[in-house]
Amino acid sequence: MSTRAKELITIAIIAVFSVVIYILKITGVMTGIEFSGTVSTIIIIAIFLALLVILIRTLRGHLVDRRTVFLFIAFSVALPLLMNISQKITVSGEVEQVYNAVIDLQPGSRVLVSFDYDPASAPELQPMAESFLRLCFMRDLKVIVMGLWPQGPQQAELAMSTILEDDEMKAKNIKYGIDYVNLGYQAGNEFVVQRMGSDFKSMFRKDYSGRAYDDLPLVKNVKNFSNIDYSFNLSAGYPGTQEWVQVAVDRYGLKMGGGNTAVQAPMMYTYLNAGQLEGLLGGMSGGAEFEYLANFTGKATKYMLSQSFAHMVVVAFIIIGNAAFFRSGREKKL
Amino acid sequence: MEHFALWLAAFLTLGIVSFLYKDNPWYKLCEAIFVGLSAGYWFVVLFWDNIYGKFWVGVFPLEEFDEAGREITAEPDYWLFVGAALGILMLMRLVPNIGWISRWPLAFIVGSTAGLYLINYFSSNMMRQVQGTIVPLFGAGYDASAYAIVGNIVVAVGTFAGLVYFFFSKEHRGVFGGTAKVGVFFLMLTFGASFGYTVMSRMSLLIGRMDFLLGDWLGMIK
Amino acid sequence: MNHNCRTTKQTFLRRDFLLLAFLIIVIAPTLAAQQASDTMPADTVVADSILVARTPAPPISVTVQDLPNDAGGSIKVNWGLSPDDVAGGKARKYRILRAETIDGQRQEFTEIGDVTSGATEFIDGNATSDVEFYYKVMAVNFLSEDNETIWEATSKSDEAGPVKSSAQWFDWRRINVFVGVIVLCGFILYYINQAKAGKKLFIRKIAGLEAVDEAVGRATEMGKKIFYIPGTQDMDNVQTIAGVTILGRVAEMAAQYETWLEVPVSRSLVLVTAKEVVKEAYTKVGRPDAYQEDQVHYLTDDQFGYAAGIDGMVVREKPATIFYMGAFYAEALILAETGNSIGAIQIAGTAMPSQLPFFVASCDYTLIGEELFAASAYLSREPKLLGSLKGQDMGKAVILIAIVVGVLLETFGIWKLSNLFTVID
Amino acid sequence: MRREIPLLITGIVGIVFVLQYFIPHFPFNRMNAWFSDWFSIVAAFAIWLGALNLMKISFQKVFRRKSDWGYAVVIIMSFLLMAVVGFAEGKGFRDQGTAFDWLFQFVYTPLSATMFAILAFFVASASYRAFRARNFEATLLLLAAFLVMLGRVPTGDVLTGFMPEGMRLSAVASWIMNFPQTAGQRAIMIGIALGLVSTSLRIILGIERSHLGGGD
Repeated sequence: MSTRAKELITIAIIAVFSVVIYILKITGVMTGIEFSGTVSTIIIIAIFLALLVILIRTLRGHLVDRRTVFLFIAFSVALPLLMNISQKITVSGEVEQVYNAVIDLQPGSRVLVSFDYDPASAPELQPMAESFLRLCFMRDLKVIVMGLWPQGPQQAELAMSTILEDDEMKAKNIKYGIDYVNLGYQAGNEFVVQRMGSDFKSMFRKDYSGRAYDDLPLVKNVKNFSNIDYSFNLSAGYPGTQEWVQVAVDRYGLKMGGGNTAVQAPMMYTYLNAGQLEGLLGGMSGGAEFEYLANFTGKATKYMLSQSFAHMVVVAFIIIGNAAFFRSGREKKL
Repeated sequence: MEHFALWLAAFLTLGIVSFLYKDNPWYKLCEAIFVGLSAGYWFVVLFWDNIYGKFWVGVFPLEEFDEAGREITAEPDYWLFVGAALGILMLMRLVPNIGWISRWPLAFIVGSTAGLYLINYFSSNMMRQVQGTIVPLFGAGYDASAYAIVGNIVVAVGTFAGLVYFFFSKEHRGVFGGTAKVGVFFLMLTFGASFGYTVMSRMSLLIGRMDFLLGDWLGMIK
Repeated sequence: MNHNCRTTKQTFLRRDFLLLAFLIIVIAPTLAAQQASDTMPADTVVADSILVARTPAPPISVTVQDLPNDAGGSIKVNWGLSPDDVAGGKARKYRILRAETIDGQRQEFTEIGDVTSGATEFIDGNATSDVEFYYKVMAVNFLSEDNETIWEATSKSDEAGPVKSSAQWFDWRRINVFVGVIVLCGFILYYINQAKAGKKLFIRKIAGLEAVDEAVGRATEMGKKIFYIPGTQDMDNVQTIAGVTILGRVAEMAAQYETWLEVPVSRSLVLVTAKEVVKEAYTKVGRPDAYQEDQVHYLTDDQFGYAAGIDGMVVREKPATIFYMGAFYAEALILAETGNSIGAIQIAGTAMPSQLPFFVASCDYTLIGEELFAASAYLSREPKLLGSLKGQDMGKAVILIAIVVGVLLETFGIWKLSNLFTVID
Repeated sequence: MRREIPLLITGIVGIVFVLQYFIPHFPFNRMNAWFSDWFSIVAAFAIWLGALNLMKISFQKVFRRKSDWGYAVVIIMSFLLMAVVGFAEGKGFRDQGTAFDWLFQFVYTPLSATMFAILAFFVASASYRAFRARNFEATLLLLAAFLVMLGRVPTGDVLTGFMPEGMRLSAVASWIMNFPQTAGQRAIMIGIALGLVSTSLRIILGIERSHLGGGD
């Protein structure tokens, strides 16, 4: 069979599979798949064996194509989403620092949360946003939300609606304008932060829903950063934590913790070490650790299984790559 | 419409993913849509956010009232005309023979960027980082665990050696060269660690996408 | 680790509970006594007599001053804690009152803000410059439920003032930064002048830049294109400016070798600048005819739209050499891996620390941070530009000495050298 | 003159923007904010140049019937679609329920999120290829990546569960991130600052001027 025919058949199979599953979904026949413990174990062993076979083949001189790597990554991320296995979580110091900072605040303290990311980074940051907001409300803190990215405030609204589905949260009777305010997006990157240093209202004359700043009891008396007790920045790039630290922390002495994508996190450690940041949640594991501290099972905890799996597969391929390297090195010597 | 939207999103998602296999018409189609659509997206967004929202509304503020009926209309900011003037000079490029005028706004932007970055990086990246490096390695009143002491020594030595590596005007030979070599080791450790950390981040994004395909689209996730 | 914070929480609870019990024991009998002995409506009585017991002592010695080193409009109010400002004490917050002077007339005192107990400072950022103000600080005890204040008991301090705010012409807290900038720029200028005067300067080899010639040469041999990506940020980023200047040097080489150089960009201002730069490079080496308008072209401002477009171009046109010079975010690895998959020689340079590892992993050569900024000088071999590199090195030497001396001084507790590097804002 | 005036502008503006950091007095205190406003306005004007360039190149492809010219048609169509819809919707173009928002949610977002997500595959293939113990430096790179990658997921601690708490992989990963990694980042950041100051100074002084193009 020609390659072309194989490709077409693959596409056809995927298409048919999707249509069938989709029909099952909309007719309500299928409400989701969850592998039992046995099936999960079998899948894990199968992937492990397949990796072993690749390792042996590599040692015999058959190098794998990068597309094989791609395929393994796809499976190792997709399949665990359908499994139900719990993992042990160890909390790192920087995550605990954020948690403690929140716990140490007096009820009624004002917390500023800046949502500086868009839907593309939501898988990592949304779980953090949800668990952080949740913890704030559990501790009766007042939350002021804003965004330096246009889609940030929208993500905040999404997070709010998710956590408000929870009965415990409903019981808190969170009132807009009193317990929580969404100031919306303001263009201008770090300059927004800088102007907020002297006057919030000059940057946010109206909130996300169009209400005037002075009509919101929570922020009416919030002039600038000196009225904020702790702040948390969910950041996926520029503008983000770096700009907040350089302007709000360095110039205005704001107390700030960071929730960063794992890519950004390494750079933030320098700020953490220099004391410019008070606590840091890095990537999905940071989110999962925070959820654990806050005693709440959210998406980060759920996604962590796929995460662990994918890491193991990457590690396995690094080993395979090195096996290939040592083999070729030995051949040259002979 | 909802079904169509889901299928469209899935079609585009899989089209981009198909690039991993090889370049193909499906990817080419998605790529063309993406380039055109995103160019159009920013074209529109920059117009409404910056030219209208920032400039026009800044110069001619909209009348606004709060709930009590007090007028809260912002003061017009005429300084914004400078930005518009620079922008129009920039567009002079489209006019033959006076296109060179666009170099003035460019010179202005380059000059202010250079000035701003010079001072910002000097104060934040340099002063702050040097300050952070100068800490007692051990001593009274400080975290005196072996963890912290070894850590502080590592930070001081690593920063020192790393900086030595960046010396341009001295040949990397002898003790100096040895130190630079240690600097390279530190840089490699840094890159490795950052890379490892990033693997996590990137996997998370893929998990998010898989969650869309298997969850939102096909409804397979419980 | 986790264990600790649970305990803290428990202590908190216990303390709150004790406090509450204390309040009930103290207040309940008083209330009962009042109700028994009086005929007036109970709540009024409670308000009157208990108010005295609830009222905190006022804050002491209030001082006011114009906030120094600012643009005016701010006044700093300081006070000594109220004697009742102790854990569980009656002073639970402070309220700041202000009276302004209009045409020499003192106005009424109005509230301008609250701060929690324990604070001794308030910065009034709303004090119009050159207007006289008077301040009072009030200690406040209160009870609230669901954000509704149930009762409040207050006492005011003596007034302080008059005070005016004004703007200053120099921020003295930044004097160390000022000196630092002067010293560093001094070094750079000194060595630029030395180089101008003809003094020979040694500059070590930078592998990534040595390879530029070879990379351009290889594209020529193979008869294939060179791609140059000047980052994905706009002209308001110095890295982009550096990327565009390096483009000038690369374009000169490409023009000399008669190799097709293509520059897809993601920002319109970069488009304009890059066109000028490439055109000028072709003219400079005497080949203005070889320059074509379409060599530099725009794709989209969108980060990933741009990456998708470049990926397509790379796999279809298979350039022999790809340069990445400028500011990059996540698209770095997408671009570099695709380039790697077609076997192109890749030279990257960026000052984005988070993207460096990917370039190191996927490119043949990577200019790390400072090397990107040195590249233009290095490639041009102009003495003036090379002199600035030497100046930078002197700055580095000062930093190295400061680190060694500072760490020793602080370790032995002699002097906190790090204070010199404090950036106060 | 065509070259001197821009150089003069760059120089004066550059020096003023350095000084503004030290001067709290008006107008220097406002300059930073002004520049950001002005820049965003200029960029918004300038995007016309980019958009016209994209259209020009695409139309050329179509008219000259270059290979794959059909896709150039798609680029033109989708650009026009987004632009027309966006302008027709007026200033509330981003509100929920608009056609612009629909295109954003169901076309733009999946494309952009997927492009971002395929990084996961690339990161895997890059580590497969690049992390090989070729020499000491490469081994360090490999080792650090390996330890951090394992230390940041629960599995790492399961593997090293027999060790005392401070020696487990998660602690090792934290230690690497906190100390050697910080040192490396610091060296890079200080280096960047020095290089940046020097480059900016060269630009302000007009020694580095190739970004201004030729003298004609």
